[in-house]
Amino acid sequence: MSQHAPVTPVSTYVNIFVALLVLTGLTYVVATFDFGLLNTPIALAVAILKAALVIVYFMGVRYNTPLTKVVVISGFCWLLIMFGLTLNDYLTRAWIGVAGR
Amino acid sequence: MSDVSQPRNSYLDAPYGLASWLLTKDHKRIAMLYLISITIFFAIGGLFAAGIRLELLTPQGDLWTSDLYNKLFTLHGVVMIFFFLVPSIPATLGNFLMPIMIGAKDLAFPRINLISWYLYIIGATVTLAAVFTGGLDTGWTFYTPYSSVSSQTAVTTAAIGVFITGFSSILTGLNFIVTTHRMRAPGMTWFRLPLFVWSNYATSLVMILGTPVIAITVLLVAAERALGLGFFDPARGGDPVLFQHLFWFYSHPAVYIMILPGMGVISELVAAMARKQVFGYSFVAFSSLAIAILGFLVWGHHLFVSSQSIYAGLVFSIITMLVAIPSAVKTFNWTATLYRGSISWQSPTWWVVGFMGLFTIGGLTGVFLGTLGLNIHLTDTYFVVAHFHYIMVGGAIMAYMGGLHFWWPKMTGRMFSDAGSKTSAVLVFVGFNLTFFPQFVLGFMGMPRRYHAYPDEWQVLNVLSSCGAGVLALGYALPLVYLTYSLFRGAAAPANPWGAKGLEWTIPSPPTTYNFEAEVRVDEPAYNYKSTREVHVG
Amino acid sequence: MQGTVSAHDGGHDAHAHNPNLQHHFYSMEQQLEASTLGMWLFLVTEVMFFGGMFLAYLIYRVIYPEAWILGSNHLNVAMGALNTGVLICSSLTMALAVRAAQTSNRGAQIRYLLLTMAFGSVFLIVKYFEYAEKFEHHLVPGRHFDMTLPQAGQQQLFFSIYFMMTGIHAIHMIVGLGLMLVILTMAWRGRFSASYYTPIEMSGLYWHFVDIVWIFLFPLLYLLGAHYSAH
Amino acid sequence: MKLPFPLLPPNASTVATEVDILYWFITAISAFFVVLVAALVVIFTIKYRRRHEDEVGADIHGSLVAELTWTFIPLVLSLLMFFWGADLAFRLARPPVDAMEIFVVGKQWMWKIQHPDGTREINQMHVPAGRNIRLTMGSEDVIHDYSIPAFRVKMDVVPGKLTTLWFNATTPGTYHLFCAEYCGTNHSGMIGEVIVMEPQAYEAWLSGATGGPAVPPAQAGEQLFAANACATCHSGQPGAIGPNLGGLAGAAVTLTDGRTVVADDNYLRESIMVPLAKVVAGYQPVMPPFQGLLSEEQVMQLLAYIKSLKPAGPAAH
Ligand code: HEA
Ligand code: HEA
Ligand code: HEC
Ligand code: CUA
Ligand SMILES: [Cu+2]
Repeated sequence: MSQHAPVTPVSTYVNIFVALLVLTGLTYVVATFDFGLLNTPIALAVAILKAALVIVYFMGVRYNTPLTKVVVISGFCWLLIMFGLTLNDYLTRAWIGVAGR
Repeated sequence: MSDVSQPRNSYLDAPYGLASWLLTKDHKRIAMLYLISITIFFAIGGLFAAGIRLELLTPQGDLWTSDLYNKLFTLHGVVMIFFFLVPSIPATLGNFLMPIMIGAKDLAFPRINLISWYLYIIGATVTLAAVFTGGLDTGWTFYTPYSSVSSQTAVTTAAIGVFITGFSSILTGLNFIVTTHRMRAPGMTWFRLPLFVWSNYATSLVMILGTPVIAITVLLVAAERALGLGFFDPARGGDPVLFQHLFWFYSHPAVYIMILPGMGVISELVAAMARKQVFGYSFVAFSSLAIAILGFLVWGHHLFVSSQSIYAGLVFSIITMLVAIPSAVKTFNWTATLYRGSISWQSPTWWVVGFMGLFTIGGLTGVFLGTLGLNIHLTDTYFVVAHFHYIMVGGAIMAYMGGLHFWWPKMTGRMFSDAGSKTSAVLVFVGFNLTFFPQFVLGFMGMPRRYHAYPDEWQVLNVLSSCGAGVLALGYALPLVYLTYSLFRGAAAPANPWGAKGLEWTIPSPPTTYNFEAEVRVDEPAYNYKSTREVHVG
Repeated sequence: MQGTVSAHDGGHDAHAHNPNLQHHFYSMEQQLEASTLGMWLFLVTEVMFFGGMFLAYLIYRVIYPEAWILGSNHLNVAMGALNTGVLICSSLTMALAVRAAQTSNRGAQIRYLLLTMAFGSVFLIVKYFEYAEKFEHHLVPGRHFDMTLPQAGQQQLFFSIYFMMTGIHAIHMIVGLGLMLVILTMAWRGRFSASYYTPIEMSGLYWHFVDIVWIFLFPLLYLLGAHYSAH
Repeated sequence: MKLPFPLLPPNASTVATEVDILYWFITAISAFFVVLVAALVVIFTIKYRRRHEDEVGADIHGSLVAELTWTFIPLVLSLLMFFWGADLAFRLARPPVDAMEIFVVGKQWMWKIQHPDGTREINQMHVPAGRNIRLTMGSEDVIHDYSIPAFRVKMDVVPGKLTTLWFNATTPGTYHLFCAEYCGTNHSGMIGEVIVMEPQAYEAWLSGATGGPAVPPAQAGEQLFAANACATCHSGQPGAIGPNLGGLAGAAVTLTDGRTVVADDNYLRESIMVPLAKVVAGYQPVMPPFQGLLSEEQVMQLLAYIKSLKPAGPAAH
């Protein structure tokens, strides 16, 4: 969003807005069905999509420098590092079959 | 600073008066504010250390009560880490030099820089309030459920203090990153940056990616204590080990916050004192980034015996080995830089030599600890204590002292006593080894850390260690004397007393408020000593 | 050495007289880029800040899946959904407020900022009612927690995380409202125009970020057990 | 040469020597690098000291070969340490199957130990030499750590779960026992001794030991099982409210949400303390939680009892 970035037309904002509302409705409806193990992935996928819409359009990342994009992406990568390596502990705890090891 | 030859418009006396200092947005003045504050906290932390070492002179816990002893080492750790070492180099030397080294008039956000100092002071005040309202006895690691359920001390207050100080660190990091990206003078390309800038940049990445996590972690502990929420409480099914994951997710990377700036200082000093291009510039630069990034993947090596899964232990152990490699690369590159240099024997070199030896020992003993099967015997013993003091005191503070002396003439416009500095370096080196080498031996024999009393047969080594601490204290007190003296009686410093390369040496000592009178254009790499003869000393 | 000190333009002239240019920057361009990068970095720290709580959420959910569903069933999905909608509306109006600044439309700026603040307040009011309901039903962890619930201990963990996350989110909303007040006064004074609108743009980024956090909180906290209650 | 004070820990378990060999191996490598770096730095500073004020260093920028060399050599060495250490760690983690089980409970600030025959002691642990011994450990309050330097073993004792430690003591004698995880005011007083005895001496000590009538843990567990009315639901009969616990230990259990878990010590512990955390498929979530009602020691005794059950269940006992 540099000073000379094009001004986004109102219609784009409204479209995104509608999309967000529809997606909210969608998660709501989807949550009333039981997809077993898929419940969470579906809910998360929708949430990620919504977040992406907000980031890309409302927050205007698409007009930003590549550096900003790197910053945004690396923020989420670090979150994944934190989740991943911690889960790496919790999910492998029973493997060895010795309590506490 | 009354008399002689400083340029009238130096940043030190441009606007006069206390208010002009407390409301300054000049990065150099803020650096000075930090310098004063962290020195105070270093002395406080050192005072606690003295308490520890005095108690450990005798095997019985006879000098202090065990409660007081526990508070002593806890506050020693908290003060030294959060209020001294984390801000030390970045907030003083970094603050002062980053903009100048890249040819900028200030950091990108001067006001945020000042706010960060105030946050530091507020956080420090809150923590000191905790000291006076019951103290803190959790160890600097705040392990739950002891901290959240069991401890009777002012944990909540201290946690809030650390929380606030965390934001000071975040803001400094943020400021440095933006400054490095957006404020470089024309021609100052990434590969012309002084290595000090690279290492501070890497440090800042760790600060902004890690510090928020410690902030929320201590906040969770405070909430668990104060509001009755439960996050780590085993009685409700909470897992105390989760706290340890959260804590070390920051606190391991934080050890690189403490050493990376020191490594940057050493790179600068090695180049300047040997008047030579740093050997393998790009390897040294990228190794800082490698350390910053890999540093986020190893935190579990503090949890090897915590009931963490051994498979997770495997992953953390092997990445720990990998993170040692970039440090090795740096060590060898510094050594190689000295080869065929023109090495000055002025005092900064003495600190560098000390750093090289002590850092290498500290780092390699980290590798002992990272080795899965060996950690089990060594963890939570004095071996660990010795390891981290070798790196933090022997490495980081040695580098900090070297850097402080090296840039002192630039910061204050005064020359200090070179002989004093050499004496101090020798005292610190000798005292340090005497203090902490015996602790490796004690650790291997199994002496647990955070012990107020210990078996009789370990007294001799403990006495050695305490004596060393006395020498060490002298070594640190001495600079306080001659540096203060230099402020009033020191000879006026020339613009470039060491005959060194770098933008900071092209401007007067001390610099003027906006550093450079006109815009700067850079047209050569850093440490370009080869064509030098006519350039130095302006 | 390197300091060949020279008069170099660096875009200096073009904006030299913009009163919003701070002394240590060479150009408005540079100043804007610095602010944008700074703001995004700040948001990254916020991601990590909330990330710590999301981690606690994730781990306990892995360990106690049933308790998490039970806990989630106590939450009021309708209110959560309503609040999601409210926040999305506020994001739209915020985006339009920034756009109004880009098009130098003072009236629209004020209008949209007021709307944004209104939506933000609605969110907090709804939140207040939700919290009150939890208090009433003894769902606040601690001494008064309803220990007759199945897996009461683990449900307390769930509610601890619920209150911590939504509480800190609410604090962010309150901070956001304060920020909007500042921006509103600036807009009122006509400070923003196509040539300078950094503050409103940066506040917008913050506001959207807070919205995004809620976009994740809603499904993770509220919807988890929805299909159970639907049976 | 005999110093008046020790510089090395006693070596009194089978793994101690293995740990020491690795330790000295890494020490040797480290010493090599420390000496190398220190020597080079000192030699260079002397040899290339500045001779006159205007001198500058040689114009050397670097060398890819050198960089690769000193990346690669430490890498190989440290990977060697990793694999060696990992292998050792797995051996330290897996207790041999024939190990004799001793229960350890840590609380602020003492260690409570119970032997297989029910003998109890506090802050002292007598063990026979030459036998594999496995400690099952729990904590009543905060985190502690059971550390025996002479054996080179150490393990945290964590509230809310059970942890395990094993060793095989080789040399009779008395050794330090420490709490190595900071646990509050009297952390440094949470110490004791491990007394390694010849097996016969150990047996003699057991029979002579005082400390109340010795009830073996499994037997104490059986009493608890009755006293807490576990048997009303876990009668082992078909159609009982709760599952048959016979043969459960170590078996795979299917839960209502479809996951399968192995019934290890921590699963069993959780099944008793927080039964609804993992509900067995085919059963109603009706078992009451015993968290707060049973001490860690009692849980360990119940586990001992459950493990002693034949697949036919309590009835057949
Ligand atoms: C500035 C601070 C700092 C730094 C830089 C380091 C650096 C390292 N640390 Fe350290 N560490 C601490 C501060 C620091 N540490 C603190 C404070 C604690 C204790 C916290 C507490 O519990 O209170 C701790 C604890 C600690 C532990 C946990 C111990 C325990 O409690 O059980 C471990 C385990 O792996 C570890 C490992 C390492 C390693 C591998 C490095 C590496 O980065 C070191 C890399 C450097 C080198 C390796 C030297 C140079 C290399 C050569 C000369 C070449 C030859 C190299 C090889 C052959 C490999 N550290
Ligand atoms: C930057 C970090 C840092 C620094 C610099 C130091 C410095 C020192 N530390 Fe410490 N230390 C830690 C970080 C640090 N330490 C941490 C994190 C722990 C773990 C805490 C825990 O377990 O929770 C620890 C623990 C620790 C222990 C273990 C305690 C225990 O486990 O029971 C010991 C014991 O010897 C010790 C000793 C020392 C000594 C002798 C110094 C000396 O180097 C200090 C020398 C300095 C001075 C003596 C002051 C300087 C003097 C002046 C400025 C002169 C002017 C002063 C006046 C006129 C008042 N430290
Ligand atoms: C009100 C009945 C009831 C009582 C009393 C009861 N249980 Fe249970 N128990 C159950 C039911 C039903 C299950 C299966 C559902 C579940 O996993 O929670 C179960 C499961 C278990 C399991 C896990 C079994 C498996 O197959 O994985 C263990 C172990 C256990 N109980 C031990 C005990 C002990 C020990 C006691 C007494 C201290 C006890 N129970 C008291 C009803 C009971
Ligand atoms: Cu128990 Cu330390
Ligand atoms: Cu670490």
